[in-house]
Amino acid sequence: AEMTVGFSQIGSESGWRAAETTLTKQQAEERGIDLKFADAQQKQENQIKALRSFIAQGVDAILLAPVVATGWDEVLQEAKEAEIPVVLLDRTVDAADDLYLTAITSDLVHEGNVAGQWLADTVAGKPCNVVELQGTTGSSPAIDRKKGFEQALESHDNLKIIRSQTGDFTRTKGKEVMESFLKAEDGGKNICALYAHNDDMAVGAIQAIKEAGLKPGTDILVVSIDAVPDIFEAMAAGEANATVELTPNMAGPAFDALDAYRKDGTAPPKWIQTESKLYTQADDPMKVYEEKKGLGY
Amino acid sequence: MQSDNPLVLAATGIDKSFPGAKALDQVDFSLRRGEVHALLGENGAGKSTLVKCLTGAYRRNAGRIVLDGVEVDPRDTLEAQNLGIGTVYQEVNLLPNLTVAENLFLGRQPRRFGLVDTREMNRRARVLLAQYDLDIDVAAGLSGYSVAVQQVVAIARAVDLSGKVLILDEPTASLDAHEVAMLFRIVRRLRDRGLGIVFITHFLEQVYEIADRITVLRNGRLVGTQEAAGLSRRDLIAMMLGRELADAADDAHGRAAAGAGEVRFRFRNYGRSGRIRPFDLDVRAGEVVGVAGLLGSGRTETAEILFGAERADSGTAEAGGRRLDLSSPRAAIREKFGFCPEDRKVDGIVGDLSVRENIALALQARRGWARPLGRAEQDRLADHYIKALDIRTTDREKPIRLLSGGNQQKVILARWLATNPDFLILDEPTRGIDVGAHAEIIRLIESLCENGMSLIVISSELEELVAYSSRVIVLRDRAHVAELSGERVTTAAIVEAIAATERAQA
Amino acid sequence: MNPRYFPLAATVAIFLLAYLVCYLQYPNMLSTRVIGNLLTDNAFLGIAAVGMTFVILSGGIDLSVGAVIAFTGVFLAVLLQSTAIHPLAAFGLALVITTAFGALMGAIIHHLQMPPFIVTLAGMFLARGMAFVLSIDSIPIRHPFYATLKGLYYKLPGGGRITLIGGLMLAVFAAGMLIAHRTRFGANVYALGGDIATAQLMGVPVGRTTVAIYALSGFLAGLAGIVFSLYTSAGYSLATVGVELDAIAAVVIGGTLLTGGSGFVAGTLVGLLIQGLIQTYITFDGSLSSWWTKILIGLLLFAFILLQKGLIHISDRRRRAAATVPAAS
Amino acid sequence: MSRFLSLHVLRLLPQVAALAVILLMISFAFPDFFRLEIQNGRLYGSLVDILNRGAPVALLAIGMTVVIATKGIDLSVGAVMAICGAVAAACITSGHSLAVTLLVTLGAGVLCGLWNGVLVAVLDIQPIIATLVLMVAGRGIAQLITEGAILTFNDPGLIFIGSGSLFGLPMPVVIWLAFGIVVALLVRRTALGMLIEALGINRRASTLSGVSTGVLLIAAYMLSGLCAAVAGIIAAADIRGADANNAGLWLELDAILAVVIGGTSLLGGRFSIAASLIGAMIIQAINTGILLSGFPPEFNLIIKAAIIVLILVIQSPRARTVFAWLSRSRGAADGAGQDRADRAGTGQEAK
Ligand SMILES: Nc1ncnc2c1ncn2[C@@H]1O[C@H](COP(=O)(O)OP(=O)(O)OP(=O)(O)O)[C@@H](O)[C@H]1O
Ligand SMILES: Nc1ncnc2c1ncn2[C@@H]1O[C@H](COP(=O)(O)OP(=O)(O)OP(=O)(O)O)[C@@H](O)[C@H]1O
Ligand SMILES: [Mg+2]
Ligand SMILES: [Mg+2]
Repeated sequence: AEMTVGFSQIGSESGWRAAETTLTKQQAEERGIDLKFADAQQKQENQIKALRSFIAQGVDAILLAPVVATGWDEVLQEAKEAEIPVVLLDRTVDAADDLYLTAITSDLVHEGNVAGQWLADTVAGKPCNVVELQGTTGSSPAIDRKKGFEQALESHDNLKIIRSQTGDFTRTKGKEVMESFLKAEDGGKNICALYAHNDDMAVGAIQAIKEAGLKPGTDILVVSIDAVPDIFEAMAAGEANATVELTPNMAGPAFDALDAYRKDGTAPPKWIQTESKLYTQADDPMKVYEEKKGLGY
Repeated sequence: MQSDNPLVLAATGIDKSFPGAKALDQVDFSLRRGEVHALLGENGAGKSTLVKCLTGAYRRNAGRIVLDGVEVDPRDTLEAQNLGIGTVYQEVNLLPNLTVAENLFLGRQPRRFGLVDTREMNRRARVLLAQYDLDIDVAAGLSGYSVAVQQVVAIARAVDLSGKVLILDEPTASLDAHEVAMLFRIVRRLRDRGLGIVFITHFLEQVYEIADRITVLRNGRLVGTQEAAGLSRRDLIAMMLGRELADAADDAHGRAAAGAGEVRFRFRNYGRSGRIRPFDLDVRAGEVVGVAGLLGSGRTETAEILFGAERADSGTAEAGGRRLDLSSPRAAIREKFGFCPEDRKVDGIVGDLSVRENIALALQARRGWARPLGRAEQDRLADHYIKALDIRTTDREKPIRLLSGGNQQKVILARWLATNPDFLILDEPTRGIDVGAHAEIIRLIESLCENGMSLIVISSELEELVAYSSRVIVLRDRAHVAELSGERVTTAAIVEAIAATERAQA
Repeated sequence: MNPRYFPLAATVAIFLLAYLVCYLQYPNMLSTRVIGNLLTDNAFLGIAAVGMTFVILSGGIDLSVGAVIAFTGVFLAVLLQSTAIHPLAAFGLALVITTAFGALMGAIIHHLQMPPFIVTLAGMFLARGMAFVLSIDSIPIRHPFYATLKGLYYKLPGGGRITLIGGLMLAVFAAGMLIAHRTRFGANVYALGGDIATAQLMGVPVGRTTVAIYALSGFLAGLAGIVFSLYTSAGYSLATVGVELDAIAAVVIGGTLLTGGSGFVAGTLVGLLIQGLIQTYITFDGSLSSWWTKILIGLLLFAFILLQKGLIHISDRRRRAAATVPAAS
Repeated sequence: MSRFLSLHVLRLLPQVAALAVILLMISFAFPDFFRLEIQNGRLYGSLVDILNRGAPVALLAIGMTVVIATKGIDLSVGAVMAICGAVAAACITSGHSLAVTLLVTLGAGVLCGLWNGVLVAVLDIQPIIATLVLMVAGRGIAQLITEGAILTFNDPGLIFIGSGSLFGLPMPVVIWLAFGIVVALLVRRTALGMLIEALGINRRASTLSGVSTGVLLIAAYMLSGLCAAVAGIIAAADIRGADANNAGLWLELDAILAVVIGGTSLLGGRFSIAASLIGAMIIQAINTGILLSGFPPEFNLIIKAAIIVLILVIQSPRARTVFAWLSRSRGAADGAGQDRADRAGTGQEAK
């Protein structure tokens, strides 16, 4: 009667990821699902291994948060042959869509776009030099969030990305890279806005801006993505301006889809897009902070 | 007879300098076909360096080498090997991690279908070593065998490689009479076959026994080359040292003085299973106890267990009624023990440290890290022993690995003398040490005894043992089998004691 | 048994024992599927580890393998995407490049007399950097030839498969054993690991051997890259980060001394399987959080090493006790 | 004394030269590079950034130098940093005083070192694999403490350690400089340095000479753990939170690289803490230079590789021969050529 679901998680490289894991476990528990969890420690080969051993164990369904888009055909084919439905979380894969049940993801390009749009609206035609903190070089969020942001900026000649460097999605690197941006751009006087591919880097960068004697949020606008609790604290303090939410609750819709599929075979749509909600200082950040605090970020 | 044999090797004007030192200065050396040519000189005279220049292990700075009438310039030892020059370098230079057979045939393993034929290689290795009366498991790792066995393996390899020239750099340093005799048999056979053989040693008897000609180096310069037959021992020593050697070591020794003192160290039923059978031993103040035995008889094991390098698992050790703690070298040193090990490369020198630091090491270790010996104090110690033991080094800051073998040995000795121990264990202390220093060290041992130090000396040189021991313990098969004292301490008696037990065994 | 083989035997024994324990807990672990997966999933790592074994046996280390694997994957993907070249030709080209890359590192190590650690670390940066420059995207490989290659497998009873790449890994191990233990080159590798100065005096061509060792490691890393690209049908510049450490761990767990000169290629296979077993066990368990996963991997690693040490120690004691000579007088 | 000094200067020459070359190269790409100004009572400029951002690697390099001198290696330092950062954050957020927090955290680092040391010295496990255990498990332990999230804190005292300043210098700089000087004095003014070198060059001979090699080994790893703890505190204080996932990630490689650039052989033996610290600054200078240069991040690694190769060439024994030749006009050409073989020879213990 009960369902056994294998969950192959990328790893635990950030607070957001930890929250996703926590929520997935919570959701599974609420629904009485036996969740087999496998942490791949950032390695695709470990995810493939995990999938294979889920198949060998004969689980009822598999949740996969793929570390990269490519390279899944073979193992997904094996899952299909074993008649195990696979649901993709927070990133889709580059494979025939009959190989998985559905993908529950946000649109990474769209997220970047929302952030860019916000910035364009905010500066309202004034010239503005933007510095960009990229995610880990080569990771798909870094590529797509950059792409989306650039798309949003295309139609605005007043906005210009003057520096773009990777901050590896971490606070430490975000801070270090921002320090060098500030040095390189005339002590920061040249910079009007910061776009960070995730909130952690933004939080680090905010500290760097403060230490350089500038006011983040006013002297330099700060917009980032993810909506982790700490950025709301910063927004409440007026140090960050906007963030785009990437919900860590991908498992809820996934389990819903699986339930429906198992009950009467209703195939869910191939792509269930999560909302990319924009939060600004106007959205009562402290309240959101309190809501999000307990979610394992 | 060989005097008109054609030259197989002629080196002229060889120059070699190291940073801060000129090791060879315009040295000429020639080797005839079918002769054994002894290359002699004090420690650090440049013998090993000359050899290495000849085999391409070092790049010489100047000079020509003519082999069989053709000028050659071996750039590495492989090229020299291919030219027919086989060499045993000083210190056993074999690979402890390979098997005996692999060491023997490295680079020229027999192959079948392109693959190394291990069985054939082992078979050939056994055949090869049988010529040296060595019946060991050739498929076992070399490191499991004693220095002596390794030495024989090195010799067997070099001999097997040499088509024209065989160079032996102190091959007999760790061998006893039996092996030496065997080596000489082989050397003579090769000589008769027309090989030119270079033989380096500090044992002058061996030189006279086997060498046809003698070349002497001093301070990197050629002193001269002479027929062995026409050169008296006295003159030879004078050539080597550049002065006469006072013959002190020959007769006067402290045997009478010692032996009378109180028993100071008392070992009862002392042993360790698998290493050495339990033995009893008393050592008096101011006494030298010699330890004799064949290779592998357990002499080194005796020394190691006395020093705590191997922990005893039976028996007691006491001094003056007090139990001694000999559970580790550190504990033994705290009891004022000292131990100069046999295998200086592995157990003795700390290669990258300077001569000064190597001398200060044991003393410093005993004082503990928090009480460093001042730099001035270290310098004083180092200078004192460099002078006292005549250690040849450009300065006290030279890394010890750059010293010649004999000089390294002296530094290790100095390390222990500096701790001023009550009980000093010397395992083959004079290995590789030149005649001058040899006499020096024997004198030193005697004066140490006179100052009340107790010594245990292990040596394969029975004459030497007889010269300073008040008692000699004879070992066989890892057990103490006899003890000679007083007037019975003679070479003949020791040989007899070893043989007697052998007979009893058979 | 020759005492030289004892560490190897101990490692094998521990592996079998561990497998038994896993089996008792999860009977599924003995299915041919799991065994087949063990080979397929670790194929690229195993191939790279064979190269690493040679490097470590010679007393060196090669930190570049993970990056070289990633580079090879991206290189193949880009090449197959943008040209009409046949994959086999692309494979050949990739192997030439990685072999030359390894040889270059070997040459620098020998001629500039620099520690392998730092040279291959620079090599690691360079290889991954080149992968980034080729493409930061992950590129799928859709060539039909890949599908053909993937279709080659031997079906075991019970649903498991010996795939082409799994088989290739076993073949590489076999070849590695042959080279290490039955060729002159192999003996020279051990000689370098024993003592470079001595090896030189004994006439081992040190320079040539060093270059060849790193070239071999580069070649095998390239081959591992090809296998990895087959395994994932893609090239991705962020792939196989830290694989060098896994390879080193497999080698060292397999009983090879990091100081060089002692160990067996076969040991590496067992080391590899032990790691794979730990991984499989953890997924079978499936109740561990991310952090407990790491902690448990560490502890299991520790337990294996400890067991290995213990077994070897006991055997040493036995051997020594047996060597005690009976009363001689 | 002057001879002593000149020896030390000579020892550091290749590292200093490499650092100078890199700084010059950066200043070509970024002319303002050498500008320093006082801002808010502290020095401000790219050079200060290098000193400041290099603090964790510099601290790790101190311990790593000593460990490598014993012929060991410590792969766990990055994970220990993460553990200690997490411990500090957990401690301070649960209401303990700063002093208690620091004490507990440093204690945790030392404990990690003790574990490594026991594995290496007592159980006789190869250092790389012994420390790999903690490298893998340690990050798990750190995540266990923070539960995978970034554990933020607001204690001004702890934050001061990361971003405060003293004598016009950022605190991390003051700390690593002080720590480096203290450790360097400790090993050079006592006999520790020599005993550690002896142990690293020939452990057996050292044991036979009465050196307590076991204790020294353990102490070396404990020092490394302590250094990692300090680095962990700085890293956490810098971002006002313990990031167990990323703190110290791959820094062990940088630390080892710093030591090797500093000229200490991985085969153990002679070491110089000053040289390792310069090595750490070289690495940070490369990183900062890359950031300042404005190249796209895809090129970061290639630039880094190219510069490391350059340093290799500058420092290779071949080039050192040229240095030696420049510093004293006479000198034999191939003494160094023999060096690798010689070093390798004495570095190995036949076992
Ligand atoms: N690599 C080196 N660097 C510097 N000096 C060296 C080096 N090798 C040897 N020497 C020096 O060259 C001199 C000659 O050394 P060599 O080993 O040839 O002496 P030897 O005659 O063989 O002495 P022994 O009888 O003790 O073996 C010694 O003073 C030694 O210190
Ligand atoms: N001629 C030999 N044949 C076979 N094995 C030998 C021979 N000589 C020594 N061995 C072995 O080598 C090992 C080491 O011997 P070791 O040198 O420690 O003994 P030793 O009595 O101290 O000799 P030495 O007189 O050289 O100091 C022993 O296990 C011994 O059995
Ligand atoms: Mg010599
Ligand atoms: Mg002996």
